[in-house]
Amino acid sequence: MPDTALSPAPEACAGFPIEEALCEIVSNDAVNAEYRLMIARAPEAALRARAGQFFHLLCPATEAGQPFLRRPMSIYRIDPARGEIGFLYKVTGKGTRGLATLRPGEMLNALGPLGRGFTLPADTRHVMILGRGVGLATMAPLARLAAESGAAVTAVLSARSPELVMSRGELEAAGARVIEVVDTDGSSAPEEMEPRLAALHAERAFDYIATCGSNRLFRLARGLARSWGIPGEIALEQHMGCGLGMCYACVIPVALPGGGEEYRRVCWDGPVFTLEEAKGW
Amino acid sequence: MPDTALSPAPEACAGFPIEEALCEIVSNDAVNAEYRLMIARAPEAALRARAGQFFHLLCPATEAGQPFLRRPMSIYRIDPARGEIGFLYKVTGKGTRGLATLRPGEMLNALGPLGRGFTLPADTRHVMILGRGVGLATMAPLARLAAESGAAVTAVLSARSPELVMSRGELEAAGARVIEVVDTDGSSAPEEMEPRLAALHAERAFDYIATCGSNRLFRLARGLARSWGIPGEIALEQHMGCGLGMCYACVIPVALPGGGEEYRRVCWDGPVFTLEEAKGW
Amino acid sequence: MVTNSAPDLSVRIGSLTLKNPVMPASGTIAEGMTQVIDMGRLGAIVLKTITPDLRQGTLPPRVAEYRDATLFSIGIPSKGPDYLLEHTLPAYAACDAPLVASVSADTAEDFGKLAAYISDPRIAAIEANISCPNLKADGRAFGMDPEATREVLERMVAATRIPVWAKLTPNVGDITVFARVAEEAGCEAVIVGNAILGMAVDAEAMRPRLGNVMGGLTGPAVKPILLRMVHQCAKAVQIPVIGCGGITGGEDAVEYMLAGATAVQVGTANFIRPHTMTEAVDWIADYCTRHGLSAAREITGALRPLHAPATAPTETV
Amino acid sequence: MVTNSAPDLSVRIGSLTLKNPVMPASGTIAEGMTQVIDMGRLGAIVLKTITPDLRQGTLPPRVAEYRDATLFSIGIPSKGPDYLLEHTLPAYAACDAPLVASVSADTAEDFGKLAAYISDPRIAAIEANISCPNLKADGRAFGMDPEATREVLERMVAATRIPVWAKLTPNVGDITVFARVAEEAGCEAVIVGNAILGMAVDAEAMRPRLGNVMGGLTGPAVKPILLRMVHQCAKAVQIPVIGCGGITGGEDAVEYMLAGATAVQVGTANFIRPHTMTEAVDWIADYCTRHGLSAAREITGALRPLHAPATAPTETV
Ligand SMILES: Cc1cc2nc3c(=O)[nH]c(=O)nc-3n(C[C@H](O)[C@H](O)[C@H](O)COP(=O)(O)OP(=O)(O)OC[C@H]3O[C@@H](n4cnc5c(N)ncnc54)[C@H](O)[C@@H]3O)c2cc1C
Ligand SMILES: Cc1cc2nc3c(=O)[nH]c(=O)nc-3n(C[C@H](O)[C@H](O)[C@H](O)COP(=O)(O)OP(=O)(O)OC[C@H]3O[C@@H](n4cnc5c(N)ncnc54)[C@H](O)[C@@H]3O)c2cc1C
Ligand SMILES: Cc1cc2nc3c(=O)[nH]c(=O)nc-3n(C[C@H](O)[C@H](O)[C@H](O)COP(=O)(O)O)c2cc1C
Ligand SMILES: Cc1cc2nc3c(=O)[nH]c(=O)nc-3n(C[C@H](O)[C@H](O)[C@H](O)COP(=O)(O)O)c2cc1C
Ligand code: FES
Ligand code: FES
Repeated sequence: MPDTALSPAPEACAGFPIEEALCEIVSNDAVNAEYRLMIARAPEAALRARAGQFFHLLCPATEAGQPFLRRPMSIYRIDPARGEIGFLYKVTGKGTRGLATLRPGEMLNALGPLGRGFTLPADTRHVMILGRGVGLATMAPLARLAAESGAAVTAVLSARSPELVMSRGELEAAGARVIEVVDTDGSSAPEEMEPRLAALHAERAFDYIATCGSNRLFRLARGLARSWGIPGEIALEQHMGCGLGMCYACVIPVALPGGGEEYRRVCWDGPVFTLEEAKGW
Repeated sequence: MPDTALSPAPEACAGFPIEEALCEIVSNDAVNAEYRLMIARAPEAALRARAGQFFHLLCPATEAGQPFLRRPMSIYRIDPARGEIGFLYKVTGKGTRGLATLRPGEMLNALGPLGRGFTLPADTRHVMILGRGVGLATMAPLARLAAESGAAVTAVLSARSPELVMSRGELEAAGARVIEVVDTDGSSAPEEMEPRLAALHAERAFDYIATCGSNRLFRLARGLARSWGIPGEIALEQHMGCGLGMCYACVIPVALPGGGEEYRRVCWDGPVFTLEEAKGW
Repeated sequence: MVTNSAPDLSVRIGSLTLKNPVMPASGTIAEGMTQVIDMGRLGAIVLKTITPDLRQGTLPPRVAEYRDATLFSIGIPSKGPDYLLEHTLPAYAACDAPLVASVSADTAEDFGKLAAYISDPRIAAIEANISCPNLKADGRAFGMDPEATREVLERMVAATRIPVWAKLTPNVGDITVFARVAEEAGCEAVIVGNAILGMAVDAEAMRPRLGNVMGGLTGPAVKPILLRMVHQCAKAVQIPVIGCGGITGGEDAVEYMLAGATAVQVGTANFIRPHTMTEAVDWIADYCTRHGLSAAREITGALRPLHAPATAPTETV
Repeated sequence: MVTNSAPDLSVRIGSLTLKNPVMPASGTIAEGMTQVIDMGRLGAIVLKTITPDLRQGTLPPRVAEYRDATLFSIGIPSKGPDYLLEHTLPAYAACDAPLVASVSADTAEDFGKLAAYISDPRIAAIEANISCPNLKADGRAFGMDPEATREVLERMVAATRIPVWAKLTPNVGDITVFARVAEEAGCEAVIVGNAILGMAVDAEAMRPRLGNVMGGLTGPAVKPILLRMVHQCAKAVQIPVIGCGGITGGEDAVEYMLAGATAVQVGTANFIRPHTMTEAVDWIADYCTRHGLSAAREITGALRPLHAPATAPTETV
């Protein structure tokens, strides 16, 4: 399982496409008991972020001190017209608690855009998005990307309970059809979802699936993609050091086409991997 | 120079006279460009502080992080009637910058009262106080103590320039006669001060001298005390670990009556030492 | 294992049973502490190292702060063994906790003699502080040389019937070598360990921050290093390992115990939060209750393997 | 010595002259950095350690944060020497800075062979990363044993005409022993040093935080320890000492230089503030100007004694 993945061709000592962007906070409000949405005014380089890419955020100090490492956060909204980017994040520990203290007008240091985002195949006509929890943050820009390239989007949002469903508005604004499934009524169970998704496919065939945020959804997505013979991708997470492909902390094993596996860096070779490369967890 | 000073008789596992007092900030305002006065409501144990004692303060975090060690600060005001204590401090580094951020209503964790304060000899009638800079903070409660025991006080306040003279009000309120000397007009030079103080002594004899905050004033005070044959004390400073006589970080060498010297702990054996023990620096 | 009664916090250190696993690290408490906390609530009270002779200690300034750590260079200012017997022991007589003396000397012989001299029934154990310079080896610390360590410890064990604990220095390559030496020499426990030698410089002043240039790094910053050493030693020896380094509360104490420590010592934290040790005792009791453990000793070595999932992404559900 | 012209930042490391004393620490930059900063502004570019064989590295999770430090257990995921020659070196060809390779192997022989194999004119120096396990000594790291260290370094020096630098591990007792071995073996510099072995435990989960249980402690927390080792080594050898450990900016770099380092390497800070190294170069230039130094090399070893006043109280005037 050697780490032999080739790095993208380096542009040594040339331009500096990755920047420590200093972004002024526009708003940073709770969307429910666990999640917050942070919108920030960003310089041009940051606005070039693409769906599935992420930023590495320097989180402000709290009483618990300054979070030492940066924290990776997917791009949730890219709005070049308003010059804004957005993050949807779950308040978890030291770093995200620090993010939650940012007030409008304060500055956020966001390194990026980083990583390899989603690659919508040419001529994609109908995209299926399967997202849950934090995974939804990654999906919103993909819906916009699909819409811009003329593809329809059906987004299935999974959550523990109806009030925890997020991003509906963001996805609908991007032109997606949104379907909610929840644990409370059992509709999020894979056995329940599979026939429902198959019916949607029969109605209007999907030609690309993207997923994030749940192992169950990943397995479901891979099964469907295989049986329908279509490609798909997943955005993965791993604890990170640098976010720049330098430290090799963020590796995950990926399956190799010929069998066997090797480690890839989530920050540099990912965070988006094909459903065939990715392994369940 | 062995560290053989005897510790005060321990009151092992009995009462706990030293407390982590949680004090509510009443005010914390700048008195000039460098100094701030912080008044806090204190529990009873803290109000038992005596002139020359100090508290070991847990300073709030700033962007530079949480100051790890506590910071020693002399008691500047003890007001049992109002239940308040006060500190006069110079904003210097990480710790005192943290103190400067405290707002009314916030809490200060003050360990104390600590150390051995001033010991006014019985029947003292006229006290001379010589103070400069931060040293003045230590002197104010002594003036009150002297007043309460029926002694007159003449306080000579030394500063770089007239606008930096501090504590005049505090000392006058305690009934002290206040004389200011400054560098700008040369009046603070020991050669200038000495005849002036001698004249005061001739007018009304001093029988105790206390000083703090300047090596020049210390030498002057010791010289006068020797020539007048009266006792005197000085409050000293040293970098501290514990403030409780436990770590032996805060030692200074003191002269022994028989010749030679030994280390004493500023926090436990001091911070007040006799003018004969203390050594210039 | 879930229990409703209060957990049993007692731990065994060789022939001693301590009522809980928390004690101060040598040199970080003195009689002053009895005026702030109830020292009788501790598992043991470890006293400052003494030497046979009177000593002054190092040049001030003796302390420098650096982020979440301190550098102390105190030396061993010592009032000698008679002061210990006549003044220090009585000062803690009212505290319901076993007293542990700590000794150091310039030669192995003197370690043994000092242990014999202070063999007093009021002392429950004697720590050997072997981080000090060996006068017969050009001032190289005893604790950095396995044979010098062995000689010191064997002499002490032979010289006294009081249990001997060896306090190892972390300024070595493979600390397990020294833990094994201590076990072979007949020590009833090893403390892992003393401060790590460090240095601080004031760039603008172009000067060191300590009078002694170098000093012992202590406080939270050193915890990951000492935790690793405790883990290594606990696997290498059968005698109890007492963890020490950067403990600021019950959670740190439990981390050491999970890594293999039977008990812990708290040092620098006493200077900042004098209630650290007594609060840690309470925290450990609460931890046992939360984790369904009937006794604190069940924590020792209970670290489970991290079953790293085949792919590591978190199930963010 | 006060000068108005820009200070000369160049430093000599053996037969090389670097335009300034700041370079990355091995394993903490990769091609990605060229997309963020101008690597051509650095004194040198040190590349990640390679091994003769392809390696996977350790089990994730590979990083844990602890206060002002990190624990990394990466292992040495290596793409082998051909990848270095064919892909890595070209990736930095446009950067105006000498390239320093770093090598590791399972046996002393293989260290020598690898040094010979990569002796390419594009490489200005080769670092020996001797913190890795010696397969012939039960996996004990080469760098913890003076004789194993000597054998590795002598073989490398014999195998190549490119200058060899020895990167010492701090996980030893007396590091000066190893610095002297490096000097005797013909190395042109020592780097002091690699990460300190540490460990982190999640008390609530009762599990280690790293897939590999132990990992290298890096970042600001380790600076006082490495600073002390640099100071000791600079007094022990004539060859330049390159300081490394917890440097977050120019001030830390100057502290290392005052303690005796000729140059410095920046590691973990690159992950958090990618401009750390280039900003440190500017800070050092400014420091020289402020202190009236015409050249950065004057900082090396310029630490003055702390003339501790007879009594230490500060003149608070
Ligand atoms: C590419 C990528 C994109 C992400 N996008 C989002 C997003 O859009 N919204 C969102 O809420 N979360 C997202 N996450 C997860 C987010 O990074 C973590 O929740 C966050 O780092 C937790 O930090 P903390 O200090 O609050 O928590 P703590 O648990 O205190 O963190 C401790 C350490 O573990 C790391 N860590 C903890 N959880 C994770 C995790 N799931 N993935 C990676 N590192 C972790 C932290 O970065 C930190 O170094 C993403 C993660 C990755 C890798
Ligand atoms: C008994 C005593 C009473 C004091 N009373 C007062 C007072 O009433 N008002 C006042 O303004 N200052 C007083 N000081 C000095 C005050 O403690 C220091 O100014 C303060 O600690 C500086 O901390 P800092 O973090 O702001 O500065 P930094 O310079 O960043 O401090 C770094 C470290 O050095 C220590 N340190 C720095 N200067 C001193 C000093 N002069 N004495 C002891 N330690 C020092 C700090 O405590 C800290 O550990 C007193 C000192 C002592 C020992
Ligand atoms: C001020 C101070 C004095 C110390 N004196 C001694 C001592 O006399 N004997 C000893 O064995 N260790 C001594 N130590 C080391 C501590 O016992 C302890 O091993 C070290 O501080 C690490 O623990 P900590 O990180 O909790 O402080 C001293 C430490 C400090 C900070
Ligand atoms: C992620 C990571 C990978 C590293 N890889 C190597 C390596 O391949 N070879 C090496 O000699 N040192 C390696 N190191 C050690 C660093 O070069 C450096 O010695 C150490 O991080 C201390 O410096 P710092 O505190 O500035 O990070 C690595 C360190 C980190 C954090
Ligand atoms: S986080 Fe450093 S390589 Fe991915
Ligand atoms: S500060 Fe610890 S003994 Fe004085």
